[in-house]
Amino acid sequence: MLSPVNVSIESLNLMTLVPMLIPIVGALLIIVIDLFKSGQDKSLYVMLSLLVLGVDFVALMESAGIFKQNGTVMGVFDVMLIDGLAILSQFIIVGASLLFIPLALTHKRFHEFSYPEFFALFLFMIAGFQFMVATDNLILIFVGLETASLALYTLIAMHNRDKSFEAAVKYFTMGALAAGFYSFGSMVFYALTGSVEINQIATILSANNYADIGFVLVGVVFLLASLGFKLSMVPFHTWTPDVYEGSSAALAGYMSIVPKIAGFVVAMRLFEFLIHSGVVWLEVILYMGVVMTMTMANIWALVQTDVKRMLAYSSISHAGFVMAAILIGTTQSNSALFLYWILFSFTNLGSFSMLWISRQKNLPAHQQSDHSYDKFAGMVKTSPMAASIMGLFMLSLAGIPPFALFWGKIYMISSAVTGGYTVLALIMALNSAIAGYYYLKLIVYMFMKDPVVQNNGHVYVANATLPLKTIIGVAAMGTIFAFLAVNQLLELVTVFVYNSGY
Amino acid sequence: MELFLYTALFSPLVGSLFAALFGASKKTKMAGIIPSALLGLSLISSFVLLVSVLSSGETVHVEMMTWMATGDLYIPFGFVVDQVSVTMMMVVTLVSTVVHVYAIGYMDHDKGFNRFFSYLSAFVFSMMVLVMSDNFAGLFIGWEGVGLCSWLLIGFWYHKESATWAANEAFIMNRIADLGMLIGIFLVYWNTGTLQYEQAFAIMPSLEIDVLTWMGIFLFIGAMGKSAQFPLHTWLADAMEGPTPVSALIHAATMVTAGVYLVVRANPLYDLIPSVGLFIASLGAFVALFAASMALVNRDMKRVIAYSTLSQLGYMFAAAGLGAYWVALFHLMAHAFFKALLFLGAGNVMHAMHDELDPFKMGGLNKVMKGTFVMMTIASVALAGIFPLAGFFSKDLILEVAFVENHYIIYSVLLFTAGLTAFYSFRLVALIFHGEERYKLFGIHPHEAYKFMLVAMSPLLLLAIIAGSFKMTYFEMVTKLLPATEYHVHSSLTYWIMTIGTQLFVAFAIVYAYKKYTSRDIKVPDGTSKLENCFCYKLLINQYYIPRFYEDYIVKSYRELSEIFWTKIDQKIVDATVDGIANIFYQTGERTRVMQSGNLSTMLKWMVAGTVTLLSLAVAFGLAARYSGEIKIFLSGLGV
Amino acid sequence: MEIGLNHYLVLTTILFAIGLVGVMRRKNLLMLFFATEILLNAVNISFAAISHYYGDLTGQMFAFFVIAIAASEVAVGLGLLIVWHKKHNNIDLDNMSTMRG
Amino acid sequence: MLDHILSILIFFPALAAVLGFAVNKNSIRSYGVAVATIEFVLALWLWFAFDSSVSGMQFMEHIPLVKAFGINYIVGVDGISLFIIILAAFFTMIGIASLGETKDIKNMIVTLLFLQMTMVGVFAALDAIVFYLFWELSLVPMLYIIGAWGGPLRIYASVKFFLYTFTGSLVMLVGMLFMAYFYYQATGEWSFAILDWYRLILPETFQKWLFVAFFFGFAIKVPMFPFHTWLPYAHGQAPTIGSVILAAILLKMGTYAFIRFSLPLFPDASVYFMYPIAVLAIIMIIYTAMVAYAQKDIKQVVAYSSVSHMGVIILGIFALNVEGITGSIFLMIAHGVVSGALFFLVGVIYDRRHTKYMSEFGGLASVMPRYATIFGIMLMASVGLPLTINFVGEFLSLLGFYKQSHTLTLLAGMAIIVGAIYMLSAYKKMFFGVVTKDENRNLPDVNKRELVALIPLTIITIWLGIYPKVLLEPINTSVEAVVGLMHEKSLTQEAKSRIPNLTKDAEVITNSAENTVENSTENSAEEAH
Repeated sequence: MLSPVNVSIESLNLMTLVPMLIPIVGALLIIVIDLFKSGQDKSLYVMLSLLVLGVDFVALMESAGIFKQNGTVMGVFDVMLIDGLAILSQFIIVGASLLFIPLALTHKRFHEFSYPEFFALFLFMIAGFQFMVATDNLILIFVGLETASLALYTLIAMHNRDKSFEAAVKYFTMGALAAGFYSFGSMVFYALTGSVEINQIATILSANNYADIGFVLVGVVFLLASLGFKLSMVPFHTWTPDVYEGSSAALAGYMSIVPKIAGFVVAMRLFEFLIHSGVVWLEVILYMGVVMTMTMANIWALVQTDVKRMLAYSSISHAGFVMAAILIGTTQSNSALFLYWILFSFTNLGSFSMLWISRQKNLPAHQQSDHSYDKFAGMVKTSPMAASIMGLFMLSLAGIPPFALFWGKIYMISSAVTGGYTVLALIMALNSAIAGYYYLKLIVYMFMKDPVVQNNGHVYVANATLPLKTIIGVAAMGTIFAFLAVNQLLELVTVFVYNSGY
Repeated sequence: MELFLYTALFSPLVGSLFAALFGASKKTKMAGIIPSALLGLSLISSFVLLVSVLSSGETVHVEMMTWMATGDLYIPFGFVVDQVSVTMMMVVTLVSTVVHVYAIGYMDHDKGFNRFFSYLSAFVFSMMVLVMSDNFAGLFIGWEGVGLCSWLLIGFWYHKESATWAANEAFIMNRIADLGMLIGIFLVYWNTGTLQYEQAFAIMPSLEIDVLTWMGIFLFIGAMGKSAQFPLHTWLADAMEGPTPVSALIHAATMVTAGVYLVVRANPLYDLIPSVGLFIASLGAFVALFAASMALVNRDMKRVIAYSTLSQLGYMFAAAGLGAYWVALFHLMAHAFFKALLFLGAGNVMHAMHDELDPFKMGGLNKVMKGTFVMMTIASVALAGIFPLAGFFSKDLILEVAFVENHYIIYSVLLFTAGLTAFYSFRLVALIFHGEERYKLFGIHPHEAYKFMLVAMSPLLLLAIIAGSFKMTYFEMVTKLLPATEYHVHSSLTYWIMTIGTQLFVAFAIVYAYKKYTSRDIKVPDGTSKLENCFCYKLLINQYYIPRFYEDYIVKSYRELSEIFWTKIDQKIVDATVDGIANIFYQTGERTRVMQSGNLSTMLKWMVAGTVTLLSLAVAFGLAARYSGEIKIFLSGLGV
Repeated sequence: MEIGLNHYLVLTTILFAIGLVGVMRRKNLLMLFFATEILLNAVNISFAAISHYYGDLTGQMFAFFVIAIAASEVAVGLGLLIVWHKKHNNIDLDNMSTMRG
Repeated sequence: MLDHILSILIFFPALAAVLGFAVNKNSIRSYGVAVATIEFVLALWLWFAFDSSVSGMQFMEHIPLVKAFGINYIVGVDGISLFIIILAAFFTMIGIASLGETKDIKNMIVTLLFLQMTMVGVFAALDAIVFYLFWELSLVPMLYIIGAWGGPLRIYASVKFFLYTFTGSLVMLVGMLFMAYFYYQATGEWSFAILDWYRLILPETFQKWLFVAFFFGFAIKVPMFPFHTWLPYAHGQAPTIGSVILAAILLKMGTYAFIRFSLPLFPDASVYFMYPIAVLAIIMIIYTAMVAYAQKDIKQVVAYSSVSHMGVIILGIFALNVEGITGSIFLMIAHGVVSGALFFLVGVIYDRRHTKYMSEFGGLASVMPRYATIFGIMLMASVGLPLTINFVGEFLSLLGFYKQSHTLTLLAGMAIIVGAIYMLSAYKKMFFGVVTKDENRNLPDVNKRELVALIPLTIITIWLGIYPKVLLEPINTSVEAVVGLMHEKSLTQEAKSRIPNLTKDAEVITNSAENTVENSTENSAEEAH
């Protein structure tokens, strides 16, 4: 006989679910609306999504307040874990989504936005990411991850171009493989400890003093492979450029930020305790992985001829850079991770948005790809403002002060220095120099070359509408005036990270 | 007195600036007259100062303003008029006034008339700074200033390749020496803590002899450049590319003697280091002979005189090196007069001969150029050191010094050189003014120079004749500052034998030169005669092949080395390394981008391969964990 | 012979390896999907076995979730496959390399 | 207003640049000149208000920027930075005023004004991160100037310039972060303020490592051999104004930073690395001078000559005594004026003939006498003739270093020889001889617009050569503070002996000076008898 379920509602702490439930409800709402009256304009869905996300944001602020008062909150059979990391990363996820959604209001009509499903899936995806970061249960992580990923594959495919399908299939197949790795890794840990909760795993493993280190490592390998895929660590990165190229620029920008922060949080939860327990192997592997990812991605980015692909590789490199934080594993480095990613999301979303507004409906004859460097040649002559903003984002990505990413960069390198990783700090710094080249290349094209084909500059803002311009404006402002906000951000992030015990 | 000092110092500058105002405009007589007048003013002021110094024995010392002051270093623009500097001032202002006036005529037809006077007056100013400064840094200002003006004036006819080449050569050679000078100055500063003559010299006796030796050597290197001592002598002969008044003023009377002045000025230092002094004297004697030998055969009138200058500078250094500073200074003064005269005379001849310089193409000019003939002859007599002209007093004194100081080798070298001097001087006079009128072959119609030019030269003529009579007054004056060593040959018999012997020797040389070069057989040499093909002649006419050696081995190798540095090292190694590093990254990218083949199968394989690699590493580690001790050490070595 | 946990685990490993090889070797998209299903189901066997071994339901729960996710994966995957097939009339992986570098 | 004069100096041009976008194309030149003149007047006012007897920082401002990480906006000037700031303002002014016909003139002027902000910022910054911020930011306008208005290889040149310096400064950034970390360890607080760092005494090994890290950033900027190869390209391709500012101001950032950071922060390491750096400096001096001699392009000659002169500056800095450092700072200004002027002059001829090959010219002295005269004056200044501005600096630098090493100074002194060689031969090729090319026969002489730049520079060249005291005095005061600090902070015996102890030394010198005066009076008295 099953014993009666005897759980009080209070102890479930359903509040912890609210931030995830809001987008789900929103998604369902959109579907329902479509059910009643289809063929609505995309602006309706955009605004609805914005509203939902806004509410979500407020809910997050609520839980942030609770966290500040009571510290970490567990809920729903201790499956949900609302700690500083969860809250911070959800802020980033929701915030970036808020910036992304208006990008659907393009001047040109694009296939995907005419479907309400797009927005519903989008909201589901957000919920998935939120689940992923707000738990330390391997099952829920898996579920969140897959929810988000499956939605994302579909979103990519909805762009309805040959390349988008190819991208979606590639992403999907590799994602499925990664899912296999993930489940296998979880299985190993489950077999070793009999638990799927990360903190319990940690407790049990350290209780028996890592007796089965060989098996632990096997589990780590598989989890590393799957997270490496998500975070596009070399050599699991191969999907990234293709997928970014295949999806719309806006979505690519989104992908470079949101899934990764979710991945980082999971990685942080998983690897932190392992590194701190002195699993030297993991440290070595992560070290190698970080260096490889940073460097190789940079090197590949050097030789790209398409801006979007270049930005894809650059995102990989940035991810590698940030992975260093997990390797270093101090409070400062983990804070640096969040600081970096917040600043990065402004800049990177901005730069992808710049590509997005220059997106033509069809590829002109002289262009190899949507955003080849040639397209931007001599841009300053015809649309100086757009060129300046794009240049600004590039400078920020390159880490030129005082633009946004510089602050993240120094804090991150400083954390490496503080953590005793001198060589790593140097490698990180020098990688910025390599990266400088390809960011500069775009600036060179925009500011110093003559146009390959004469145009009146309209091509660079073909897709622009007020909302898009607003988003870019926000991103640009965030990039330029980051130095005013860095202090507050840093203090906030440090408090949240520190109080979650990382 | 300060007023006179400033007038003496700055009126040349004013003159120079005045002429410079017209630098780019058409020739105007004013640009010549005003600077000359201002120089006259300077001359008068100097004379007033001289009289004052002579009569009262008091020196004038002013500090105009601070130049550089930092740390412990303090360098003012300070000027001093003492016995030594006032002598130099007189020489400089006098000769330059003469040359200025002369040049008004000489440069009459030149387009760069205004510019010329600007440079010339600027030179006088620099020279005045050089001699009047009360510290080493101020001396260096003048030192470099005269170098600059010399560069400008040698290269005055800048459209001539040879002139600009010579100008650059002079400047660069001087710079080499200036480095020595600079180092000398540094040594003085760091060891004495000051650059003021007075204070520095006061401290020097307490310094170690090594330091002083180095100081002396480096300062003398500076002097070697300015005074064109071997091996930095080649520029002087080439400097004759400049207009003749320039040669007279700069490359005979004043600038080249700056080196002597420096040694004289630094006498407290050189007194402490007799070994360096001996070296200076030996070098001086060597150069005297060396230069005289080259003058023997040269076929360029001005170059002959230039070598003679060089030779005489050797005499001066010989004297100074032996500690007879006042003698050196005296010879400097006397030499300035007759050598300037000689040059100006040569200038007249050049004008008459339409810039022909080869004395073999002249001859018999005494008929058309009486005045010049007389002047040049007297100047040559003075140069040869015949009693009672200026040269006799000063040069014989140097011989005596060498004799008395028991440096018989130096003495005999100098004596022999005296003969050579007489020979080549009169070879020149004979070839130019006597014998057949060979110039007619070349269709030249010589004419005497302007009257006023001759008049302008006359003070020099006068001084060349009578300067010797000032010897005692001069001695009284300068020995207040310089060591008052009197040089007397102990037995008067020896003295008379020496003096008369020298006179006879010199006279014989003169007669021989006259005999040889006034004969009617003298033809314009065409390179076929036996003499011209003998080794000695070739050696001498090619200046011991030294210029060629410099050209072939130093200039050329410098140029080639520069070329190699640029094309090979800078571009092929240094820059290529930088670009290479960048390229390595780029090429790695190009090579490895094929990894991203775009084929899904490959991508999946990469993923699996990555996992398998990690897995095998994990297994390896799991195995190694049992032997963890050693491995941890290894890893910590990696900085992990 | 008693069939113990280790046997299940070995079976899982073998199946997983088969899946991996399939993932690497198959050029047919459909077959590729099958291979990924093998991967997931291999793990499911283990989960069930371990769950039984520990007497703990979590593993089985995990297995259920994996099954559910596998199902939705297939749904999405097949959808993509059909669209691709419609457009290109084949489902060969080697045709799928317009993006590279 | 004086309290914020530095911030005004920094941000006024930037603000003006932003507003400049709205100015009509035809009036932008006047706008630029007006703005730059105001800036220059402000800079002069700063000088006027500057108290040269104070050795510390003046006009300091302090605004927290990232409090949690110890980054503050701190600015201030002392004698070391004051004149470079004025020079920056001055060059921007005459640069804009003498700007020739330029395409996209509006962008050019706006860029120049931005550049000015960064230049002033670098020299005024007293917080390492703020310093770094302006340091890096200054690359961007320069990149644009070279890349957009440069010669045929402009893109290669500009990217090389940017990346090379960027790489070096990133290494430096790591060094700065280390420095801040050490400060954190010592005090428990993060701080990037340079004046805070001055108080930190580091163990010698740390000093060495940090010195090397900073060295990369600075050495590439200077540029020191063997990191100099970006410079000829940058100069060769840059438009006149770009070269002028690059040579006059931007290169000085490196040498300035040596004095601001390396010396006072790492006195022992400075002593330790003195000889290697001096050797590099000597290679710079001689080797690049020889390379300059081999050039066919007059601009490259001037570019390499820049490197050669920077060698002397480096040498002066590592003399580690007041004379040398003061000299090197003075030489920074001198080199700025002279090489800036030389680049202007090269620009003049380039505007007329659109070639920079010396073989294309010859005999210009008769065609363009005024041009030849000014060029000659600058040439002589560059060669280091006394009574020109360069001599003072070179003399003091070499004099200073002589204290440390005789032989090396002797080698370094070759600067005055090799410098004369390439400069004179270049001058000869261009100005002397007969006019051979018909195109050169009717070249117009320098015009009014060009004289606007050249005459003030000529005046400064001679004025400061004769009366350097106005600059030397404030510089000296601040340098004495730096040297005093270094001596105090140094740990090793070697360093203590290499870096003079000012308080003690001063006594000795005064004593001996008195002695000498006495001696000399005695001597003269004796002679009188």
